[in-house]
Amino acid sequence: MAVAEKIPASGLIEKFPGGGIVLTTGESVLKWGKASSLWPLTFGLACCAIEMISTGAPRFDIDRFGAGVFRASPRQCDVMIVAGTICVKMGDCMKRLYAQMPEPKYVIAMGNCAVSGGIFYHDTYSVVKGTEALGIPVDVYIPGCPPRPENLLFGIIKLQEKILKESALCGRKERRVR
Amino acid sequence: MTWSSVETIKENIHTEEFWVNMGPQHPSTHGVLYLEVKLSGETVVDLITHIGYLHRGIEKIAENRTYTQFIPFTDRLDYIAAMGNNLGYVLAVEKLMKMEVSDRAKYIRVIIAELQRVASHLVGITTFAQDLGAFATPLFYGFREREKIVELFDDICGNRLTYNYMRIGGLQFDLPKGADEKIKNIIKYMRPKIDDLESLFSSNAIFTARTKGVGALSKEKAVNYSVTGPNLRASGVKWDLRRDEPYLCYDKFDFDIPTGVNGDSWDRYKVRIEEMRQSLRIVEQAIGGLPEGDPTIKVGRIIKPEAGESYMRTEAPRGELGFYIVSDGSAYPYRMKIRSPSFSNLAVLSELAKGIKVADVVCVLGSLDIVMGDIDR
Amino acid sequence: MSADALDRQIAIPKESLLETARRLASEGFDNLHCITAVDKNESIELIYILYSINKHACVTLKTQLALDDLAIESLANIWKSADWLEREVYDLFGVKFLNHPNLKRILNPDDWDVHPLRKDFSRPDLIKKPKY
Amino acid sequence: MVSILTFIIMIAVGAAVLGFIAVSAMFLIWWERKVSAHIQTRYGPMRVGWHGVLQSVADVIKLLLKENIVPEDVDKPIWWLAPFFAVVPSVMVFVCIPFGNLFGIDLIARDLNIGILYIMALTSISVLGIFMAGWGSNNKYSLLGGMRSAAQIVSYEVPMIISMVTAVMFAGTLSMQKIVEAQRGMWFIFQPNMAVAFLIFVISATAEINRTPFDIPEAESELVAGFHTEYSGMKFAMFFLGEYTNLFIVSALAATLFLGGWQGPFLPPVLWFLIKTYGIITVLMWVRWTFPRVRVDQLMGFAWKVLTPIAFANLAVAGWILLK
Repeated sequence: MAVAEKIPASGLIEKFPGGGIVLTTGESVLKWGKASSLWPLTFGLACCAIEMISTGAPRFDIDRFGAGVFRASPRQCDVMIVAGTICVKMGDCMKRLYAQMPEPKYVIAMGNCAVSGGIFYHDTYSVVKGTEALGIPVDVYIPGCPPRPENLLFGIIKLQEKILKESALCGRKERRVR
Repeated sequence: MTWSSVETIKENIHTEEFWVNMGPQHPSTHGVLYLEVKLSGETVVDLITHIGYLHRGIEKIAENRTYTQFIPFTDRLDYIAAMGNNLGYVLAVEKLMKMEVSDRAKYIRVIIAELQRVASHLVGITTFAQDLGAFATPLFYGFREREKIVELFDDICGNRLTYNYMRIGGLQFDLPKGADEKIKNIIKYMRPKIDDLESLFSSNAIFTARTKGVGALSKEKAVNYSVTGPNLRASGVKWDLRRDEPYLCYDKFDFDIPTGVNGDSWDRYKVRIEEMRQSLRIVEQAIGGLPEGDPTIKVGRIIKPEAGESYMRTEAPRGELGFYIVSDGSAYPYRMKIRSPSFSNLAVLSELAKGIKVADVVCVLGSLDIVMGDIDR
Repeated sequence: MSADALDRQIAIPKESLLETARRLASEGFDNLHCITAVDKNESIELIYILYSINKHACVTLKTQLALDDLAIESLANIWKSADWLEREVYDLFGVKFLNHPNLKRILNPDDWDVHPLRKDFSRPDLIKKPKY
Repeated sequence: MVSILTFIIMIAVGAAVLGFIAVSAMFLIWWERKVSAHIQTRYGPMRVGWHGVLQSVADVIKLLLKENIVPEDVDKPIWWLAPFFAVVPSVMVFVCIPFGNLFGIDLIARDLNIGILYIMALTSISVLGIFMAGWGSNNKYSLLGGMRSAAQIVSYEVPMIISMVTAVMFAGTLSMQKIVEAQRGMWFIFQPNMAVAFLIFVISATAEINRTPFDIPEAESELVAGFHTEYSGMKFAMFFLGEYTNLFIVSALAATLFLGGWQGPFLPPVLWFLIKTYGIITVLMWVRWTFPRVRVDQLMGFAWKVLTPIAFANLAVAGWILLK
């Protein structure tokens, strides 16, 4: 499987006959821990939320990547999957949720609406032009209306790659100022 | 501590009712619903429903899109039952144009709409169980079963959730090769699975205790609140547009309309289970009698119906979905009102919630089976 | 039975709405299915679609409101479903419903003062409609 | 000289117990995720180590790195102390849980002659941690969770302790080690009225440790995350640790009191003990991922109207059998 080579742990574990031995430095262990345990916020806005649940469901099973623990409280999660259209009325709420998440926190914009307002942005009056328009920095964009569950899994893998590249102890502000 | 000092403490303790905000981000509000609940201990004294957190202004968009361009937007209203919305919209436009589609298109539409009803009820029932605290397992069972239907729709029209399949005058494509075999397989697969799900819930003492008698909605109240769909039938009103105002070719099929007695959460769940069975019956009959021919009448890209108005309501999985379209003779609708089922169904919540426990609010909300996209539009 | 509510339309002046509604309710129209409005530029037309579940009957009430006097009696005391539907019309068109139990915006934020489904509502970034 | 040796042994035993608790909790979290995944016809964690065995390690590392948010209006001393109150009592209970023996050494930190009393006393303290968290968080969901938890644990303590007393009556001792030895010929569960006591114990223990179907203090679909809604990072991890340690403790108690503890043929005693304990844990997990949650009034009604009378009747029957 092509995906298997991209998983965070494969860089750390070198297979020896008869078992695995972990060879690594302290920092990469920390990064590996961060990347392998991305708990998303239980937060569905619209249509994409159904595909988000599908991603958790047996066929696709997001839990294989360690990202299956959907926490309902923003205090305990690492990644906010913005799944759906962001409306003006919801905007403040989203900002607040993002502020309530503890560092280091990540955002995945799932679906065209969360990326750029999607098909709903034009000709209407109540839709925000994507997550970034609210001032919430986005780590991974997943286009699609809605993206298929495979795409969300790919987005999670991309986010893991990103976390493995950055410094283990860096907070949000250091990585991206907006 | 002496007894008298206990008495003084008792006199000095104040108890008061307090407001709790549920939502817009809350695990059991099915999206971005916001409930303000006034609690006295655990008992609900008052409940205020705030909606509009997903108000995308689809009715305004409709005035700026041609009739055909608007079809994808209907998918995103009730996104769990997108085909039902597709169908309601194209039927309304066809009614406006006084147009009759071919028999094959009608049959395929019936098959698709009924399979969509099964898929939607699977989600509805299992999210309901999730709200009752059966964490994830029933939900994932429901999604596993639903995946079969989604896969079929993916084959038919190329998307998993938002289908954009119905067209004014027919369908986007005819059924692909081998689809009827697949549909038959789905019926064969789904029947025991529905029995499975039913035995998972119905034989569970906790599930029964949590749902029976909770949130009972009387017949009169249901009609007065304009509650429709399975929720209305659970209250004992035998009213189903497929039977009472047949559209497409529903009058050719033999099916029962399940009704409840008490209108409580248990009945609402039971009616949905039974409706899935009846839907499979309809699909079976329709796939058996599927006529040959070209399903689609070519209408051209730009449609200009005569000036006038039409109101078409269909029995979508969540209730009666109405499209009111006013045309001024141009290529764009002059005004489009979407009468969505969940909107009226949710309005009844604050009435049902008074005097029950806060856990039951979640139960009633789950049993009403709402979709925020449908409510806020 | 009639399949189409729009085939049986009654145009009434706005003063007699409440009276007509009461009479229809007593005749068995137990279901106020839908309330909506259409902005006809010079006036706003209100449309009430009523059904009777027992008698399989339906009727549509239409009434015109002048733009300078957008107020009409609320039907929320007769049919509970009118509560939210009227709030929606108020929110999107600015029609005031008198004696409504809770006339507040329902879909849009409370602090807005525009009524977006009116034809004169505009936003700078609307796409220009192509002419067909 | 002797005292230094005792001291070293004390340190070693303490370290062993703490190490076991940490590893066991981490294993249980992984095991729970795998069990739930397989119940739901999926795989669960697969990418870190063999079938994701390192998943909990990754989770712990991540939680260690997380920001520790202290909301502005919390009642700070109470809020800070609550996680410790949730964990420390459950760690202390390990003092008198008999793990069996290895190479002739009894694997029990200290076989107190009032072992069961000690355990009962300590398990009741952990409710304090939950209530403190609920009160200190200054969050309405937390408060509701804390209130529910206090009511629930106090109610279920009664049938649980009575069913434990039944076992004590049959064994004739309060010492854990001696209770196990009393079951040398036959495990207690094979006697009809002890089987009833076992069922009562398991049901009320499930309630005691807040697991589905009695997880109302943290009821996710109602109270978001209940009493630990406002906790993040390591403090949240401590609640998790406490929860899974408690899970281990009640299962170990059930195994010791009713299933013959470490006794069993062929295999070494430690293995028997672990097999029994983890078997019960797996059953509890099975229950958790199958049943919906009961409502708060049903829960209290069940404790006082059903479980407690049955437990008392069972106790009376046990007394009658012993006197006969």
